[in-house]
Amino acid sequence: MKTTGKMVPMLLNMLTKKSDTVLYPAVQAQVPDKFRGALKFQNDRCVGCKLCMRVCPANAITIEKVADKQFKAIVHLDKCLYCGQCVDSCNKDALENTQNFELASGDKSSLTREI
Amino acid sequence: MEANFERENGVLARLNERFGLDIQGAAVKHNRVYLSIPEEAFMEALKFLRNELDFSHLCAITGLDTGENFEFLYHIAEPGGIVVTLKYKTKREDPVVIQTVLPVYPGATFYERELEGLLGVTVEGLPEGRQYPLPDNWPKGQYPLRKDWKPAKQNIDEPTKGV
Amino acid sequence: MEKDNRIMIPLGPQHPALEEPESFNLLLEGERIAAASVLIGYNHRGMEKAAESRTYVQNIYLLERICGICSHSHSTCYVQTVEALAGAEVPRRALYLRALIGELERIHSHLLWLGIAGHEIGFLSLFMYAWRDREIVMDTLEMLTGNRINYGMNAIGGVRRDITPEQAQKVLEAVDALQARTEYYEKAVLGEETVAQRLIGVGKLLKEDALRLDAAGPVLRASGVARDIRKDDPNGIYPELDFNVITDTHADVFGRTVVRVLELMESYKMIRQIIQQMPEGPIAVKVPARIPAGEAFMRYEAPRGEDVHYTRSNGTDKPDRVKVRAPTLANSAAIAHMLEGGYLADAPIVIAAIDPCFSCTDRSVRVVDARSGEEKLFDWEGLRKYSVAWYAKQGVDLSAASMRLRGD
Amino acid sequence: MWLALFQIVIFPGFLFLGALSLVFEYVDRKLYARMQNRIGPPWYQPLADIVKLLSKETIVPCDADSHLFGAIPVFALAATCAAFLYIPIWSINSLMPFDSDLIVVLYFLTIPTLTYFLAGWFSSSLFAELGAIRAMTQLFAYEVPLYMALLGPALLAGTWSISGITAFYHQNPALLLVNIPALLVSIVTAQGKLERAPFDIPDAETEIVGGTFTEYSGRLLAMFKMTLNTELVVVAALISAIFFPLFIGGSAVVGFLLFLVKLLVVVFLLTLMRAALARFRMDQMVNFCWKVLAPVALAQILIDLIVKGALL
Repeated sequence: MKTTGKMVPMLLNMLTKKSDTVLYPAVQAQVPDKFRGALKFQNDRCVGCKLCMRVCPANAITIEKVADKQFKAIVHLDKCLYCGQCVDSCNKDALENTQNFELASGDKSSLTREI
Repeated sequence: MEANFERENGVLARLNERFGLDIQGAAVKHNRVYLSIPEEAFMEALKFLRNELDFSHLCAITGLDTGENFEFLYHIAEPGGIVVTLKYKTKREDPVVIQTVLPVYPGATFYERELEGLLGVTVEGLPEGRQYPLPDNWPKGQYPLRKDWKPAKQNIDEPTKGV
Repeated sequence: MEKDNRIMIPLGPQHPALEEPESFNLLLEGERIAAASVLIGYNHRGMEKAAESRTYVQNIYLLERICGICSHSHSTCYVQTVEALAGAEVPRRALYLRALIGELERIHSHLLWLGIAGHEIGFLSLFMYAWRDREIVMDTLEMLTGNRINYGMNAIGGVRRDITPEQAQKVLEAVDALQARTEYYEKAVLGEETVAQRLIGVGKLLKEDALRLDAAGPVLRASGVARDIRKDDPNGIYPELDFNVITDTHADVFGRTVVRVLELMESYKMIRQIIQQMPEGPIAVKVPARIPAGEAFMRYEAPRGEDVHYTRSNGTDKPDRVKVRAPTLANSAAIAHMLEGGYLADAPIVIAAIDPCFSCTDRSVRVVDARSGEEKLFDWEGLRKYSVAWYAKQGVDLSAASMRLRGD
Repeated sequence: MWLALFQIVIFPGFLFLGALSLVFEYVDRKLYARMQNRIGPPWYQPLADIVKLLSKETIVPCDADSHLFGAIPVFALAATCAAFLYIPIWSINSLMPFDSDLIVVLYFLTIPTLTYFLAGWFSSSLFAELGAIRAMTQLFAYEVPLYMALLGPALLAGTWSISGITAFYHQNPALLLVNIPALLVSIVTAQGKLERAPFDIPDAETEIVGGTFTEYSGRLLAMFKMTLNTELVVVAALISAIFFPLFIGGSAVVGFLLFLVKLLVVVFLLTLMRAALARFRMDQMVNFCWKVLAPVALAQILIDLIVKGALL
């Protein structure tokens, strides 16, 4: 049976309920533990195999040798897809995803970072 | 579990019976038949599958460049789940002209327009229309899906110039 | 007035109603649409070409980004072709997980559509409620996969993440909450008179036409054709699940809404079965980077309809050709048919009802002289005169006012 | 002279009405948001919106007549402000009552809709013109039922003065019950007058973008926004003056608070309607107004005449 105003009881009921939205960014947004956010690099674990560079679908990560058995990782956050394939591929667990997702920047050059 | 693909082979057998095609080269998988046939026989075989074996749904048309040939694959399905991929090759020499399948499958307009746009073949019988899917200002004679076409190197760190 | 009564109005490629640029040329006869043509291709990103220069693994993430809503559909369909080529035996637990994400994605997509439909017909409360509830399923997907949209769940030979019993429990809780909400929509939205008035009889697509034009997904099923890849040509574990293919005989926008709402219910049912029946075991097998030469064609029932991937390999670690046909393309041919004979005012909801991604009304008005086919620009004065004449036919006489106001 | 100026500019004229309209815009938006399970805007949002618009550049389309384009919003705002002067606030009498002011108020309230039409028509933009034509068509649909719905109570009271109607029902509150159908019709048509969902056809953004106001920007748009807000308050005040003239005549403070409560009730009903219904199509709207609302309003007039006959 079709009538007009079927949603009225729900609309009135909602007036008594707490709202479902939050005042982001005043209220911090929560992400789950295994969220795929910005990459974190532990240079003491890296052996410089560069597998992460090869699997990256977006050429977003570069591993550079700084000294003997010393490597640094440069990530282009503007290219990164946050797929986490580099994290999965790394045999030494030198890379991991963090819960950091607030990465917007007004300056494009600041998105290329050494991590 | 090794299935004998009765239904799939049945389709091939019917095609063989009707057109005397060489079905030795056909690949048969679960619910899938991949069959390469000569260009001359293609349209009749397609009509036969459409009208007599109830392959009423055209899933897609794939066009590909094998270097010396263009190959066209018509993926057609019947309600029971079997998908026949009917393929034929034509010599890759400009201009390549193929026949439209619109009389058989009226929903094929965009699939054929895509062949025209990306592979640079001429589909005879396709009504006039805007090219798809490349933009209107795309340079003439550039067909991205040809193997000898290479995208221009572009540094994505530099902002592209506005029109 | 009678002799030159047909004008061509382009709708798009930019329009506030939809998200992606598409353009529709509508040939109007009075307020009725006499003919419509669909102009698409504004979003071509060259992915099929790009896929040829990437490895099979990289392509998962590339092809996942074909669509922001059916990301899992595209990646699943693609990895199925690659697994068929490699002859990989995917573990059953992985197949269950794929189906779980696939059904959650369907819920996400259908709720999103329900909200958009509410927006198109000016029913913002429905929009807000549906999108609020969509957050539940997106949070669930985020918890399971680590991302809200591009889940990155598929790997060649399995899936990348396992599910813990606590997570499974949370999924069931989310499904219970969503089911209660969906039951409410079934009652309150489909039973709302003002909604029904805007949807019933709009965008008719009869069964024969739907089949003839190769429509797909909910559009086809709303025309009374029980066709669903999950039943007809199933992959993975769909044969082991007990579900119904929802059809409707309205064959209009209302029917498409009914199909989507009821499909939500089926998806809840399937998710419960998946969680209950999920076997223990590994979630992936290793597949070598080089895939043997061959070809594979796979179909997948994406939320918007049949998604098709064809992969040809040449024995290297990169595919020779990846062909993708997304469901919206299959339905594009049907849009023109659905618009024809309808009212201009209903065009946005008809287009939205196939669940495409499209955008807004153009500023310029191109006019095609129906007899000569010659295109000319229709100036404002002409359009104004046309609209006055049209409204005069509706019983509102504006011509005198317009003359006076314009001083002519 | 100075008193009149004070009344027009400050209280209850432009400034007071402006402030009140911002308050009720906030109430409307907050209620709408809460009904949709959202937080909604903070209390200063309507003011912030106006201030923002005032600080923006005003762009006049090349093809538009710049004088007329700029003058139209002023007319719209002036007309609604003028209408408010004749509506009683805390006492039985309005500030400037005279015979037949109900007719004058209704005409003042028609002016904004006409200005929307003119604004769209002179914007020389497709969307604006479509919006203008839709606004005009809609005007023809809701105006007659609205007038008839207000005519009934006036007939029963035997006066065309709002103050007179208020006074009459203040003495005979039981007779208010007779006017319930007219109340419903006037609330529905008021929604059409205010161009709010489900009658927001002239500015349905999914169909015709910004509708009538597509080409308006900056302070001219701010004026239109204020017109819409003040119109909400004026229409709600008119409805409460005619249909709920209860408990008035006490002290000014109590009367004023009661006035606010009555406005809240009307605005609440309007908001609820906005949240609960899908937008009508133009033909559905016209059909609904002429085939449902107009007969109900006509029946109300008959009922009022019969009741009046019985009372005599």
